[in-house]
Amino acid sequence: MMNLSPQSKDALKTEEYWINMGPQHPSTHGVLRLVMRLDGETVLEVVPHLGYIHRSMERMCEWDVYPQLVHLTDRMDYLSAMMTNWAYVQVVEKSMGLVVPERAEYIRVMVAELNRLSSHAMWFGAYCMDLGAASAFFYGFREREIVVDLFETLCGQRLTYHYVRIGGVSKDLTEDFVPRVLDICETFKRAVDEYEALVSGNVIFQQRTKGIGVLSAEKAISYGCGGAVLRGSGVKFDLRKNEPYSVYDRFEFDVPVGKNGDCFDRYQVRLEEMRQSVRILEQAVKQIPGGPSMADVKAIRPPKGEYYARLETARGDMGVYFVSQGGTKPYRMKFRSACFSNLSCLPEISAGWKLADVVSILGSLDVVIPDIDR
Amino acid sequence: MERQALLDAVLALCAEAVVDNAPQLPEVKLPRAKFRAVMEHLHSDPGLALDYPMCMTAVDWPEQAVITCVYHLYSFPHGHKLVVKCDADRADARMPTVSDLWRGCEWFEREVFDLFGVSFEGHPDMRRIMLTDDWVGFPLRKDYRDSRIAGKTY
Amino acid sequence: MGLFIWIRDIATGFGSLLVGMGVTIKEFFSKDVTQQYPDERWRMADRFRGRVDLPLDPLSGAHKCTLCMMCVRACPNDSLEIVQSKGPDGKTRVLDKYIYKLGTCTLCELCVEACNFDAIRMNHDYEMATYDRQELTLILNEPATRPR
Amino acid sequence: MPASPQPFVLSAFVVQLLLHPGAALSGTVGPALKGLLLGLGLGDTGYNAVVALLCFVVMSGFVTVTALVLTLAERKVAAYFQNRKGPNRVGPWGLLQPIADVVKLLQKEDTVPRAADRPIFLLAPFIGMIATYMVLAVIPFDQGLSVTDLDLGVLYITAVSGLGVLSILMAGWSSANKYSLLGGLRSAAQIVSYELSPALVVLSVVLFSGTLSVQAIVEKQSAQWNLWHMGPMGVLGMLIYLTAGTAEINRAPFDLPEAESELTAGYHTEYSGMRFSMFQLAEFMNMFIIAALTVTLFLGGWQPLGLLRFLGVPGYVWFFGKTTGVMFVIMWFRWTFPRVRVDQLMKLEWKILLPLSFINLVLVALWAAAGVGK
Repeated sequence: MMNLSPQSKDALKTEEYWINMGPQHPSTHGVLRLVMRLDGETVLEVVPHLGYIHRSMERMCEWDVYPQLVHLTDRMDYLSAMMTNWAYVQVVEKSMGLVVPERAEYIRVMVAELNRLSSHAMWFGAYCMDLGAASAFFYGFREREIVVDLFETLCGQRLTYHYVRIGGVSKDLTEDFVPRVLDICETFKRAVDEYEALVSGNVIFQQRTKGIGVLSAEKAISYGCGGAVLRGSGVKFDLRKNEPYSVYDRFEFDVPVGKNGDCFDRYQVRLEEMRQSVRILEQAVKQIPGGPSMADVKAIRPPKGEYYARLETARGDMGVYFVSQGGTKPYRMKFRSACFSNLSCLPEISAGWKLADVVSILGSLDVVIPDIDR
Repeated sequence: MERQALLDAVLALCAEAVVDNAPQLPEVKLPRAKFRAVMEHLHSDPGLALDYPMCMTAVDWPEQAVITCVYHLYSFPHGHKLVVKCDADRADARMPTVSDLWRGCEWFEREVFDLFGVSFEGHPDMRRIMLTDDWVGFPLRKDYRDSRIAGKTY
Repeated sequence: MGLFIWIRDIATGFGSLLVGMGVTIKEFFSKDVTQQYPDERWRMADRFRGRVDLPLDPLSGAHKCTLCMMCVRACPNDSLEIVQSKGPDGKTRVLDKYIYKLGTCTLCELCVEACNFDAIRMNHDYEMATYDRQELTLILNEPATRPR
Repeated sequence: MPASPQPFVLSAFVVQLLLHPGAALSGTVGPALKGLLLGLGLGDTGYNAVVALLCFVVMSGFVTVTALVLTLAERKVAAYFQNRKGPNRVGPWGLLQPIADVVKLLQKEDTVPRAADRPIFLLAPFIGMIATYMVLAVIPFDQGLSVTDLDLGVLYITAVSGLGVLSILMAGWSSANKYSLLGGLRSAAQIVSYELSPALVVLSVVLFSGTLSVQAIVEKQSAQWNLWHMGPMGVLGMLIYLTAGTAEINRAPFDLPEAESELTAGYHTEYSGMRFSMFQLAEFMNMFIIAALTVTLFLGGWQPLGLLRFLGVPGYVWFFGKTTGVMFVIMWFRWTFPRVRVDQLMKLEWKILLPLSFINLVLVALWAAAGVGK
């Protein structure tokens, strides 16, 4: 695999070489394989190789009826499964013109925001771990744990929730849900402050993230990035604000944006998003109406046609496109996952940086490999 | 831009475009000969400025013997969406690439190549993206059969 | 001027490190959150989805399955299989084997929701790892074959 | 002719050994042993050889025990920083965990990659251990208690402690693994750079104390520790020494040669079993050495603190107590900070630490010239 560079004719001969990062590597968060061409420590080229856990979910969707597909979406972005559930469910509901009870919409918003909190808390930990700060990893997980515990009492699973269903949510809230949510809000307010104190100001962290992996706004748009990656580049775009779905138009919250599009901005945007999620949760707890949590769904047969809907998951813009022939099974189902597009900009923004920066950049993109491979 | 104005703008670019009055999003179907030129306009025309590749995929229609490539585009400056479709011949599936216009389409097109076998001409790196390089067949084509698939085969 | 910036940067950098160390030392003396799993076990939530179970009625000692096959149809992964035969009277159907393939089950609970007779439920069993794949195929109506 | 057996009260000897081990060994045991050996007709050479052997055995035991205790301590400290419990399964509070670790490591297969440069690969772990042992020879644990007291002790330490890099470089090069190679190269650059500022700081202490002997440096601190005796320069010097020392022993935040999230395990990626544990052993002992040297140079070595001398606590208790404190701080660094990048590491040394230590040296020289140290 050794390639001789053009400069090798010179007296000072340096040799470029290829190195494999992954599929088993501590910082690729799963089974992503990056093949890198290096000159010493400097990365000249990054070639991501995907598909190590490709399960062909889109084909699997063609075999099953609509309600049976929700649980597949759990297994895509498993760190924000509530939102991937919802993204799928939303497009099916739209196609049938199904009206979801208001209480269900509020429950969905709450679990989505809780899931965003847990996902970002875990991302924070993993990112700090990538940069070598091991303790922060445990702090992130500690906070995530209480959210996951809440989900367990709510829907019975800690990761693959299968909670948001076509027509509503599978189970109504438990009695202790609201007090526990308020408790989580308080915990996260404290926790985010702690994260900021521990990491944000730290000179080493700033040096490792500021100015690293700069993704310009035009590039971010052209690559189809979404979520914190897009907002970190200074594009003020959040589907919850710009194309409010569900009841998001009833909440007050800000859309944090970065300036430079570097790793630090993406980090900052995510931390700020956690604060905003807490705000949304606190409003939702006050506003939540009573009533049923599930619409009366008879047969799920979306009329013939093609449908597309997007939703803001913790990782960005998730779209679901499907073609219906009018039957009980989709003719074609496409999941446009946020991580896939977010990762596609990695070769561009990591070339020219050091090996350690690739780890930092990859971490700041917050990719979940099953979401990429599907 | 309003739905009708958007569709009219596309029709002005390409008279052969078939406008589908789909219920959800404004949708046009372009002939393959004009596809690339129209897409360039859609991307760079400041009035349209469809600069965000929301989604790009393909749908296999064995009866019509075509694979329809579907592009969902979004415009950040204007906030409008447009669905562009273009048929590729199923037997000899080729499409002009748009990966130089929307960089995100580079990977989308690789995925379509990988799973549908549509080859995008002018693409900088036309390799399989998900499956192994020596995979035989294109799994998302309707006639794909694989004995290794566990579970339902009906 | 440059010297001043140099010194200021060093001082602020050093200060920021101290702030971080303050956070960790606080955590050093705060209570740990470990749950020592095999020793300390938590009470599973009521809604916890463990594996599928075919409970027997404590009074009659019989299960409630009516062989309506709703659960088999609801399962996305073909994890359930019901083997039935004609009863002694030649008319009623009798459940021979309620086969449950835990290996392909995603614990989605669709079968339990589909059941109109509360015959199956998700139990609270979470230690489901086995040494052999064969052990993941359970026959739910024969208690002897259940693991542990 | 053996020395005449003097009336020898065992208990008095034990008390003296416990309170003043240095004096006991050089005053009683040494002459007795010498007399015995000369009586056996071994001569001075024989005596020296036997003493060297004894010292080696004692130090081997010391190294083993210290390293075992340190592995446990590190894991416990890490656990407490991360809100965990740490090892607590083997023995009470996990005290026997290191033994279990050793047993496990002994059982492991000692793998050598086929492409490895075999002799160098096998030798590398031992070089690191040898360097560690060599530095330990001059560390004064108590008054008169060190393996040897060289007149040029400080110079010797500076010279020998750089040997450790050889082991890392050999391991990195011979493993035939690009990650290992990168780790080795990083380490070479790092350790060579970070020899400078500690040397300058040590020089300032030498300048202040007027001696190159490590024992004498400690003796000079009987009234006041260098930390405040040297004024602000003492504090600055110690900070520089601790930082650079942490970098020299490849510990986080400067653990680039084995940066887990970048290089999996860096230079010891390919090692397993006991050879791997040799590296770990050397790493932990190096941490002990840096802490011990910091204590020796700035915190008065085995000298008690001010008026507490009247408590009659033996010197080695003071020494180990202080060393433990410094080691805790080093661990504290590790579990708080993210890892620096390789070029930032160089920047830190050449642009910050080196100029600072030069300034420090000049100031100390002025301070000493003003007659403060006298």
